[in-house]
Amino acid sequence: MTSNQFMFLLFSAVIVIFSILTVTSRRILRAATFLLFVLASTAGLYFLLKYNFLAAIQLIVYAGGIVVLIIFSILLTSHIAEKLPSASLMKKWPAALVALVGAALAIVVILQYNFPGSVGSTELVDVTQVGNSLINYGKYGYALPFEVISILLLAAMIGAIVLAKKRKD
Amino acid sequence: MNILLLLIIIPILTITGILFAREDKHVRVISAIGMTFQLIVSAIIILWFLAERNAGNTAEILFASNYVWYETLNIHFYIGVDGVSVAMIGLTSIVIFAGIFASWDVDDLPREFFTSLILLSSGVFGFFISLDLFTMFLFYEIAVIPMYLLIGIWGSGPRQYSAMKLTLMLMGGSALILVGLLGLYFNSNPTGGPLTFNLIEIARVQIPLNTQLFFFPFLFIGFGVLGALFPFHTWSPDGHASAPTAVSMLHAGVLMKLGGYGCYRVAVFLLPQAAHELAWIFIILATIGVIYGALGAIWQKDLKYINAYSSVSHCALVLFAILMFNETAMNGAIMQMISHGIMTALFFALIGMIYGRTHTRYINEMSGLMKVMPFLAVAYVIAGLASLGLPGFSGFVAEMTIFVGSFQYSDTFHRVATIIAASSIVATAVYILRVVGMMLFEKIRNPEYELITDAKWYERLSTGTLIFGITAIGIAPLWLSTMITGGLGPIMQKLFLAMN
Amino acid sequence: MFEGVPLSWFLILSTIMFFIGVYGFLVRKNLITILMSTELILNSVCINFVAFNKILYPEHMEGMFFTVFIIAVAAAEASVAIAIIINIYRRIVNIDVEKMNEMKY
Amino acid sequence: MFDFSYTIWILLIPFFLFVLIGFWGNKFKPIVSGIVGCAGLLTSWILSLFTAYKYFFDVGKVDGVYEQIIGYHTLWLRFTDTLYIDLGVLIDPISVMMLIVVTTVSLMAHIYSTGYLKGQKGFMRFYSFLSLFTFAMLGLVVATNIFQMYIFWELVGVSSYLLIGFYYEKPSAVAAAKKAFIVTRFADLGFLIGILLLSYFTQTFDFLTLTSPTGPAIATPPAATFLGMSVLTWAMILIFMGGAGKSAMFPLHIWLPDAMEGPTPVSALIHAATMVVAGVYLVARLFPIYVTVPIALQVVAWVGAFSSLFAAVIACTQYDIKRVLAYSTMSQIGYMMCALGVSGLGGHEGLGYMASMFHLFTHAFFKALLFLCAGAIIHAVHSNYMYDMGGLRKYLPITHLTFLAACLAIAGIPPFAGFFSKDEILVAAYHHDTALFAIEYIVAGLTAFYMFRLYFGIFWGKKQDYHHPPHEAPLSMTIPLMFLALGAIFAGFIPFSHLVTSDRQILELETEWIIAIPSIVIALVGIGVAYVMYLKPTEIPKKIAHALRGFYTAAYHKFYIDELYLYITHRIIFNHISRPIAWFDRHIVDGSMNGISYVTNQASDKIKGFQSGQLQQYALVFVSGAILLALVFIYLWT
Repeated sequence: MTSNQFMFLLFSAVIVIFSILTVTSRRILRAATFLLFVLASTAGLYFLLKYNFLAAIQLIVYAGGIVVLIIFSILLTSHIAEKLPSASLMKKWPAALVALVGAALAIVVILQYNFPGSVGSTELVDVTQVGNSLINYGKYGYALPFEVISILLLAAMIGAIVLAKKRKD
Repeated sequence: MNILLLLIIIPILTITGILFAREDKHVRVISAIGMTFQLIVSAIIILWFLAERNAGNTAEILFASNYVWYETLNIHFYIGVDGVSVAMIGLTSIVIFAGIFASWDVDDLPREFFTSLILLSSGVFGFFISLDLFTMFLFYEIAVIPMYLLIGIWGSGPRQYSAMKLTLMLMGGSALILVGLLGLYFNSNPTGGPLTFNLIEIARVQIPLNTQLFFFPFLFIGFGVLGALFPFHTWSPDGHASAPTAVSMLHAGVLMKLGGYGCYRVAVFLLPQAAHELAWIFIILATIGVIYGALGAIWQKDLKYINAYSSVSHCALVLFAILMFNETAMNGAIMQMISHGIMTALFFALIGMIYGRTHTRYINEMSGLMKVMPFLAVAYVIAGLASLGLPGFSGFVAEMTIFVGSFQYSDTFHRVATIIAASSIVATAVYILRVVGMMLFEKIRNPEYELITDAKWYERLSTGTLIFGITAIGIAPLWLSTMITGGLGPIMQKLFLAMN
Repeated sequence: MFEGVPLSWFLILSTIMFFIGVYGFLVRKNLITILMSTELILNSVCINFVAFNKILYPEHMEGMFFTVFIIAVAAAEASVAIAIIINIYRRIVNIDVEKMNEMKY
Repeated sequence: MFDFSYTIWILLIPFFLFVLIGFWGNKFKPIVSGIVGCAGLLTSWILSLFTAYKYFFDVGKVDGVYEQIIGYHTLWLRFTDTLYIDLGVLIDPISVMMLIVVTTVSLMAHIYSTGYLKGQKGFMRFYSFLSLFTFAMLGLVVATNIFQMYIFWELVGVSSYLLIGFYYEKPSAVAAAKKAFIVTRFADLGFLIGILLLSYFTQTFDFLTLTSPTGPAIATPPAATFLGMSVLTWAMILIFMGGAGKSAMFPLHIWLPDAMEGPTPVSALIHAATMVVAGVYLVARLFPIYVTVPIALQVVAWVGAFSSLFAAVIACTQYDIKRVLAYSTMSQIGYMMCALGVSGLGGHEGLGYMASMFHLFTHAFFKALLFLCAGAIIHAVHSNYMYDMGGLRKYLPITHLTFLAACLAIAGIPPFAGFFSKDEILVAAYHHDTALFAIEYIVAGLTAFYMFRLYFGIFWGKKQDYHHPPHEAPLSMTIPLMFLALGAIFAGFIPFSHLVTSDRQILELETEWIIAIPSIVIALVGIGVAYVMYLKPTEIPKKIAHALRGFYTAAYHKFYIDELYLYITHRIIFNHISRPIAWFDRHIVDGSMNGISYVTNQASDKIKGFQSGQLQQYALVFVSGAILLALVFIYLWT
């Protein structure tokens, strides 16, 4: 077992375990914390794959931004000590069944398919390259999506403000 | 311009006139004027038709016009009449004319009422003059839909229920019809080439027997629902009981005839072999309907129910006669449609007028009305006598033609069916005389009835027209019979080929 | 092979994560936890993109950029979603998804 | 050839009277409609007499045979090429005879009614109905084809209905009218089916073709059989059923006694002289065919004989004088039927036919007379019941004498009309079947008994204390009585066997005293018994009634036939057929339709549960759907 394999399995185990905990924990703040671990481990996977920039974004935006946002909203809407009522079995069982069947199906398909091996370098991706691509409008340039996503973010921001604003009435 | 188009244009103009009427009071006058014109035009058509025939014009269809309507699917607006449809046009215009006057005192939303009523009648006229299956179906639907509004809004009793039931059952029937029509359409040209809805052209095509056997029940039952084929008749008692007077008249008088006419013109005419193969099933059903309706009527207490069951019985006789596949019985079927149409319209008109005075439709609550409203009572007796098939009225002519025609088979099945159907004349006498005896005769028990007044002028006009219709046919039936027989040629030819 | 980790491992991991997210989405009652499940699902997709990119087409960067955009979208989505949740909470003092059935027949 | 086409006016005059009085009678004084009616009928009567004279004594006979002449005809309705209905006038001995009978009695009834119904409301309605009836009856007798006969058959039925129900405020009258119509309607169903059968096999409605010896019915009878009898036999029996219904033969007689609820002139005209003999006329009309089917003829004979006995027995026990007369009518018609049943065709074999027609003719006079007398009596004492009467001979001298003449006529005492005709019937029966003869012989005695029971009970018997003394009827009523009395006395001298016979040739007859004397004797015995029992109030009737308790009660209750019918109609047909059908229709047929809608409703209710508004449920369905699709596409869709 190579170190890569070991690290992968370690991160995978963390991801799977905490994912499960995230969706089953009855204390909502804990669930958010577990989610944080999951996201952090995902960032670890990105590091493993040598996408350092991506991993950083993952940590900053996801773990730093979104999870904090979630925690804020939890604090706004619930009591910390409050335990969530557990879902009824009538809901759990079909959902679990669907999830299991779906997962099994996907895994079987994946295992049956013979993926080609690694073909290229395992080089670290350069941030300069990333930056250039983002503002490049030629081939392999992502200027347009970048702008689109910027507008989306702006719109979301405005939307969120409008929505969350207290009504005057 | 084709004179038949007037039959559709006049109702449309009348409706336009109603919409622009300044006051509600004008509405009925406009309707009356429009429908009077309609009656006149119908009379002209009939006379012109007879004149053409006398002049030796033997074309299958007279006054035919053909307009392309939707070219892609080869849908035409193809109109024309033969002896049968011209008779039906006469029936419709008489009934709608009387219906307008019978609803003279509708005060509740008269504009909408008369609009729907006339729209309905235009659908019926369109149905009878159409020779293209698609337009026929279109007009059929136009005739059925306003019924829902008319019963649901202006009806009485459990009107929403009845209206819904009636509409849904008839819609179910039209769904079957649509399937059948599409079946005909897609088999209308077995050699390839453009498909057609044209009734006359389809009639020339030899449709394979299996296809015929498949689509015949759709068409026959589909139209049969409207023609009160047992056991699909139950919309009729409730529908008639809840409907306002003119609607009952038009519905029992004309709309139910659409069913019989459809069975005759579409199902049997276009699918003769299947009709011949499957006739026995429907003969049994129709025979049951005849005797069942008559016996069912004996027990009823509500005037409208009695007449609804009576209609079931009489309309079943129409289907019964159509299924006999010989000229005499067919002739009788058409005459029975006309006779029953006028007669039952008269019945419902009178029931409406009586109800308007006594505020009850239960015969055991009424008595002695002959004394206070002799005109209406005598008219009711006349309608009753016509209904039980008294000579001198149209019912006798029609029934006897049917019985003589259906007895021209040598096998026991047809004979027994005929004898059973004929025995309904006794049951009919029982329920008619029971009503007449209970309602009109004896002494007045309810003192309030002493104050009842006899018919107003418009009621007299309405009933008078209808009585004139039944007696005119009853006393001199030969012209009508000849006219209808003239139209039966093609179908008899097809049936003859199918049966041999 | 990416230095001993086959592509299918990544895919299996993301599949598991995805369906855990689905399970959470279907089962949880609290709107915020449902939002968290959604984040799980998005995340699993990101892993796929990245893995495909790195292992099959290392010289390209589509997968990576997709992931970046997904993260951005997720951020936008989360903010809007949380705004909505807070709004709902203000209105009905509850964010139980089962109580919200305005779309019922 | 003499043109008989004017004979159509004999029918049309009453028809126009009906329309005229029916529509415009209101505009005039009531009596005007009476006068117009009488005048119109008088015209018809004169035309009939003229026709009879012309036919019998001038142009009718060719080579010793009376011809059958179609005086007028027009096509009314065509069914098939061979089956069509003509409306027309057939002139032959029996139809001419019936023309005389109908117009005479109708005229008498018209005149009589001007007095009888004076001042009653509905006077002009009565006259319009009476004209309608006369029209229908005339149309029936002159029918050229069996369907025309059926048409007018129905029309006389309805005019009978209208006239029985003339006093429509009286529940019993309404019920009686309804009963009469429905019972005869039921019989007419048989008639109709008979017509259908007959016409199918012979392909003609025409009387002349049907009864011609070379016609399809006689020369080439259909070979088909049903239940062991030829279809022709069935057809003729069914047609006879129609006749039996109209003529009140057992077991379809129940309407006739109740029909006496109508005004008395109506009873005289319709329910004694004309309409009720239509059945006899029908059989006579089709007689050549009946002769070829002996079974049917046998049925006719026995039904007639039994009815005559049955009715005579009941008549002896009734107290309502009109009902006694009604049963007497039934009994006499039974006589006529029986006579037809024992007859053959042609020569001396045809004696029964001739006797039947003869009796029909004479009976019309004396029975109409009896009814009109009864009307005069009821008019005077305001009661229908014998026990309210007695000793009336002083108050009503004319009625008394005319009634006596009629009683003697019906009892068969020579030289009154009834003797001749009844004697012929007995002779015919004697030569054909002794059993039938015996029955008819007994009936002759019973007839004399019950008629004189009536006579003595009304005009002699105990004195009554009348509230106000009865007075003789006005002249308008007594003139018809006297005229008919003349008929009752002298009609027997008409040489009937020279005029109306089965083969339309002259039949030479002599009175057979071997049979005539015993029949006179038994009539005298009957009168004698009645004299002893009823001339003065005695205890004898009670004793006899007591001695024959069970039988007497049964006869008094008309042998419970009415109750049987009521049971069948109300209990079985109404309660056990009609009501279940109504129930079945509401609950099963309609229920299944409602059931379909219920199922649809429920199904949609269940389906709408999917639209729960629960986001997670939607998601679950969506995900499972996606997985399912994936499964399908990966594994099943290869």
